[in-house]
Amino acid sequence: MILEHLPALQVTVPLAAAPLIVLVRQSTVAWGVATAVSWFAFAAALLLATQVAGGGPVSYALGSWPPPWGIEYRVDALSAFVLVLVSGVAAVVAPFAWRSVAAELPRDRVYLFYALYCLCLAGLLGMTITGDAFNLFVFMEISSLASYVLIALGRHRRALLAAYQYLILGTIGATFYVIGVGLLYLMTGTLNLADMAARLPALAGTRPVLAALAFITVGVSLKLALFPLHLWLPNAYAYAPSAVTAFLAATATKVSVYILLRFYFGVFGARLVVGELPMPEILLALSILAIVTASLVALWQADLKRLLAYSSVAQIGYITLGVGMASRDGLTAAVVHLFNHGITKGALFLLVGGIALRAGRAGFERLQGLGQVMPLTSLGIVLAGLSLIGVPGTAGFISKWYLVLGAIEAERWWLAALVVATSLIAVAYVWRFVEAAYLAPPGAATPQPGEAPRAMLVPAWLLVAACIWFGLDTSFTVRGARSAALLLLGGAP
Amino acid sequence: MSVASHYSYWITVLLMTAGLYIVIARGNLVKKLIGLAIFQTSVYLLYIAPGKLIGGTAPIVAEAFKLYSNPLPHVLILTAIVVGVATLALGLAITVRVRETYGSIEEDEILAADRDDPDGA
Amino acid sequence: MMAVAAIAVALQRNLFSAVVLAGIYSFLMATVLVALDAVDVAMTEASVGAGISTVLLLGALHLCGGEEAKPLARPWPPLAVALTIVAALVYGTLGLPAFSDPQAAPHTHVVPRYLEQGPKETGVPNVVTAVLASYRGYDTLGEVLVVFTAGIGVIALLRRARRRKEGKP
Amino acid sequence: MSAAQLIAAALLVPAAGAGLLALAGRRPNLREAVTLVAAALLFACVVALAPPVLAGARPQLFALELLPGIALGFRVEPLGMLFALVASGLWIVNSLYSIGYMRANGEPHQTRFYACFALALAATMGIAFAANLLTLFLFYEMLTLVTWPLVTHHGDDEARAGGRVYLGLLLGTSIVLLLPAIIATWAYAGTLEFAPGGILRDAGLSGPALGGLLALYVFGIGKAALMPVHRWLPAAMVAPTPVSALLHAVAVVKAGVFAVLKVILYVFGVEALAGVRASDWLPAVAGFTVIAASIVALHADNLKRRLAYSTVSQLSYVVLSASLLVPLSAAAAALHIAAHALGKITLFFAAGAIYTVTGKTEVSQLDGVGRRMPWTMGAFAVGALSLIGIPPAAGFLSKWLMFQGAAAAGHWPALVVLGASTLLNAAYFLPIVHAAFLRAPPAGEPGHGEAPWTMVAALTATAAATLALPFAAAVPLALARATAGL
Amino acid sequence: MRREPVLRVVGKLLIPYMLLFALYVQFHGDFGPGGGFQAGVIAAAAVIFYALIFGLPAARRLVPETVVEAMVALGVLIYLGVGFAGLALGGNYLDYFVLDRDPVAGQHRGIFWVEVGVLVTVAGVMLKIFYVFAGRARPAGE
Repeated sequence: MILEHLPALQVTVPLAAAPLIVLVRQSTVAWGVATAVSWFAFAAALLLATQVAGGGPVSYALGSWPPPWGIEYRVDALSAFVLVLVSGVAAVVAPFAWRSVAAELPRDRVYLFYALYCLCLAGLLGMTITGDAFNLFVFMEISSLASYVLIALGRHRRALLAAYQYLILGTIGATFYVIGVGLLYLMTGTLNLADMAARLPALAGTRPVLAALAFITVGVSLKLALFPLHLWLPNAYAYAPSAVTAFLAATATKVSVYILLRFYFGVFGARLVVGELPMPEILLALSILAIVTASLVALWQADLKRLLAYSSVAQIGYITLGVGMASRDGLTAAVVHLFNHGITKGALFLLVGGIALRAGRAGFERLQGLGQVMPLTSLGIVLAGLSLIGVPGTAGFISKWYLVLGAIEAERWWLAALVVATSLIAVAYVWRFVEAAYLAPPGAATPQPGEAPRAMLVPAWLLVAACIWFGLDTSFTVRGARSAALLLLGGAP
Repeated sequence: MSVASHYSYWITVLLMTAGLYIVIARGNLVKKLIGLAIFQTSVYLLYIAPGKLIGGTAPIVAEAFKLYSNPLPHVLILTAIVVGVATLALGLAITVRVRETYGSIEEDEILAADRDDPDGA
Repeated sequence: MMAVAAIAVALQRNLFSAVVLAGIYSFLMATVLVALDAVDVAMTEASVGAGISTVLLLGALHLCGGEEAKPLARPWPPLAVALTIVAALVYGTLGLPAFSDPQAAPHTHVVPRYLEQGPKETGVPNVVTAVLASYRGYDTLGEVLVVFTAGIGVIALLRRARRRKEGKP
Repeated sequence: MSAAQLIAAALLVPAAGAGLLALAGRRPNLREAVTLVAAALLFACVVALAPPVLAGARPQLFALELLPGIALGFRVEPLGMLFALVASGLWIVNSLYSIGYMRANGEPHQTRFYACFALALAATMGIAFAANLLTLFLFYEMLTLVTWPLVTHHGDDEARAGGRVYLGLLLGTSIVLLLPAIIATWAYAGTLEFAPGGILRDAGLSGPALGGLLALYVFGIGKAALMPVHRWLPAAMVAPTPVSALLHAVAVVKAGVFAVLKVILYVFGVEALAGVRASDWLPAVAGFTVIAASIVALHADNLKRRLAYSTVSQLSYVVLSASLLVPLSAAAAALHIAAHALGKITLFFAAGAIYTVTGKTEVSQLDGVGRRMPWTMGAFAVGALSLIGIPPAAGFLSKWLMFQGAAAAGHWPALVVLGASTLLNAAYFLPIVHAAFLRAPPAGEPGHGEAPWTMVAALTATAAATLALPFAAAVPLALARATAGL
Repeated sequence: MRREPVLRVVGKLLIPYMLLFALYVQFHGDFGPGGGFQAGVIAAAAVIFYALIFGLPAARRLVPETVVEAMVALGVLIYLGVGFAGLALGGNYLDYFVLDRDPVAGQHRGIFWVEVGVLVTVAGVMLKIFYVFAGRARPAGE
């Protein structure tokens, strides 16, 4: 009984947690509930993934109204994959938040933090799992509103401005998305994605459909911080509370990428997007710009958190690069990098959160000689950094492998060269940390010897271990990504 | 498709432009939010207008009428309105906090303040 | 008229009058909506757009202080952005079904069931309510949660830390 | 233990050693005991693997799925066996030497030093036993990364600069050239498993394409220090001497040439290359490197620098003879890995000993050192003779085979290069020996004796091994010939 | 403003009707325009009106903060609860048919409770936002 309702529970349980927390108003309980819910979501996602792997897509009619009249939840290889990522990261971040949030927020707001955390999680899950275009918008707003507040709760006063900018751009993005969906609705008369996909080929190429494609692309690109629409991201990541940064960096942009994939290949169909329109070329160009410029900018940041934020923009570029290839290996690379970069960045931001707790901020002047002061944290950052570079034996390598493979099989040697060359920039900015931490004596700004509390270190290291593990055993990630890619190229969701 | 038949769309477009223009051009945080609100509102017409059928009535079923306007967009827009006001409320809340910490709600002044003391108070 | 109001808002530099204009704008919008048979929406727009939003804005102004300082610096780039988007939309809308065309997809595909079966299936003659609360009830749940999120968000941001001492870290 | 377990042990023993070392922390005796025990265990494992391999068995071990269709796999074949024997054997000696050196020079961060050293050995074993390109690449990068802390051991600006060059060149070449080459191989051949005769034979690539791919490999494997990607080697001279020994003799450069051999023999396949004449350019590059590096060494006054460039040229012997594509020279190449390792480690030990005792680093300062440190300089002389190729030292054996191979291949340029470089080797080694023994020490210099006994023992042992190799050549020769399929 | 007899009287007269109207909108939503959301807004407006006339403290006494915050959460819980009830009674999530032996009656019941949930939350949130903004306006520790 419980199994058949998993799709609904996946989202509604985290949703229900939020008001409960608000009723209880007690931070310890709030934390407990949030953690339990995250773990429940993770378990549910895993179960769903196995169900899908076994029996193909799962469809769930909310309110028992059959789609397209009612709202449908639909889990297929791709969404299940993303669900696992999102809920998995949440399950790791929640325990981490315990100490981090207590240190960074005024006490009487902590329980609200966890309520918002649950809402944000539920929103992201809902975006991923839903099969209805407008329902997607609603949950997009839930997660967005929650994340605006979460960012604004940051300790630094710039967090407010960052949140405000994010709010403006995010809302514009969402509205664009709504416009796009509206146009689609006016043409097809339905909001159900699968139904749309079925009715669009007849209308392919008509002006509203093209306009809708444009609006949805721009709107979603704003959300996923595709260059040059990334301006909100660095500040938002840099000044949000550590736990929030880690969670959003690992999940929010990834879900947006998922939506882009879903609409391009699931709704509009590869024939229109790839065949008749220059979308791939545009995406490739933008991605390359993103990778190069953002990596270079990251190189000059004075603060580790900002550096990582810019590197996120670059890494998103890698993902969209894979999307732009629109080939089997390209999409595999995109999906697998979506996952690998998620866990890598999650790990990095969690560890940096540990530093922030001990040193106040993560400016490089405070990282001098960190290797002696916080050995475990530093080592973790190095390992995750290697995954960021894409060194074999780490998760990042797998993504690079498929990107280059896709480029080579498309006979695009310059692209392959570009991918590997840009990862050298990653080497450079990761090594900035390594040299600061290991080749410099502790300076005045360096924190006193002592690790971050175990409650923060253990979750972070879980993700670090994941970075290594998924670099050595890819049976889950690559198979999942591969089947997702095939599904996308196969057409309807 | 005559231009007249798309009148409602023109309005939509016009409003959208105005709103978006305000958002981008104005440096004042509150003003930006007003613009944002107008921008969102403009979408309502895009959804609702096509739902109207001349001679139709509000979609409240009764014996008297046979022809109804399309109810689905109404539902969607109800949600959209709510989302809009929610966003507005949050935006204003943040603005108030900005005002309290920076003593200004002018974008350029705030940025200047940050340049002056990067660490912030 | 709405257009006029909107543009007036754009040009208006005194925040207070801008807010008032926005309120007027909302009322106009509401009337238009009524004209388009969207009574529920109109009602909401009136109460929310004209009511709540205005109150909120005024409250915020009360806290932030009224006059907008700067005239805007360089109006052209934003205008350009806005216009490109107009272009895109015009391009798109030109292909849409004509106004009030009963054969358009929205009228023929999903909706008929709502109109024909709705009252029977849900026992609610107001189809809007039926769709809102039942067919697409889950959207409404989301909507409520959006409101809820905004609510606790505002609390989290603006609630006075009662015990300031231990409130701030 | 079964062969598979032995392989696993060979990989895990050093890794576990590293873990224990990290735990041992600041207790020197415990630390050094762990190192020595780990080294001994490792050597035992490797030796235990030798008989079956000599008997023609190819024990293997497959663990995880790195990528669909590519496992983390290990298979012991003669060449790898030889490499593993040399590396693991020299680790024991090197540990002995390190203990003396690190203590005598009061080096900091010794725990980190020993731990990284052990990890480097683990990586080396992985490279030696790798069953496919991806596994090899994985451990190749791991080796680069774990040796970086050793190179930058002193942590000063000089070390940082050297470390940057080291990492930049090795990681850069491997990511930008080697990785695409591997992926391309995967794309064309559909497999990455090493196979005698090569896997690219049936890929239907044209001669130029194969040549280009080969170039990607040869220069991508920066550890082979083929010019112009040799700069990291001199740059790494900032490291303490035991590290230099590790880089030059035990692991790193050896890993480079070993990888090149593997690629030429098991990925391209000798026949395939010879068939389309895709590698004709390689002997030229290698030969040039041999001569050029020797000349640089000739002008280098800093002893370690001279040794470094000698390494560059000596490695290119291996590449050169491998690129001649005849079995005999392949065997010679394999054997030279061992011979050069023994000789070069002796030389570095000696240089380190001199530095430890006298603080001297320049060749011009070495007058009369031999009279005060007879053991050390004696060993140095042996090592020098070996590298020049004078019987009965080990170097003679491999060089002799090389000449034969070149002659068999009828590749006259190669013969000329070999001859000329032999003279150059003599020209940059013998003066040192001469000065050390026959010149009088500068007047008014405080007298001094030998280095600490562990160091002397170590370098004496390697020198002895150098001399003994030709007489106990059965095993290495057999392995080398098996490699070449003779 | 506090001592404006006219306003006070008008307010006293008006506010009950506003609340009444809110309820009307709420329950007439099935037949005419309106529903939980609009009703919630109107109800909130009534209290806000009250606060404007009789001052924030008075309003706070009438509807204490804690109650409001409880409302905010309760409404959502009611709505979600309906959904879970659907599950519990063997239907899908938010399945109203199973809420009563007669499906249509079940629908009716479901819609009713859902609307109640909306009303409670919306009213709560609107009021709360007003309180917070207003409370912010006055100097700390009023």
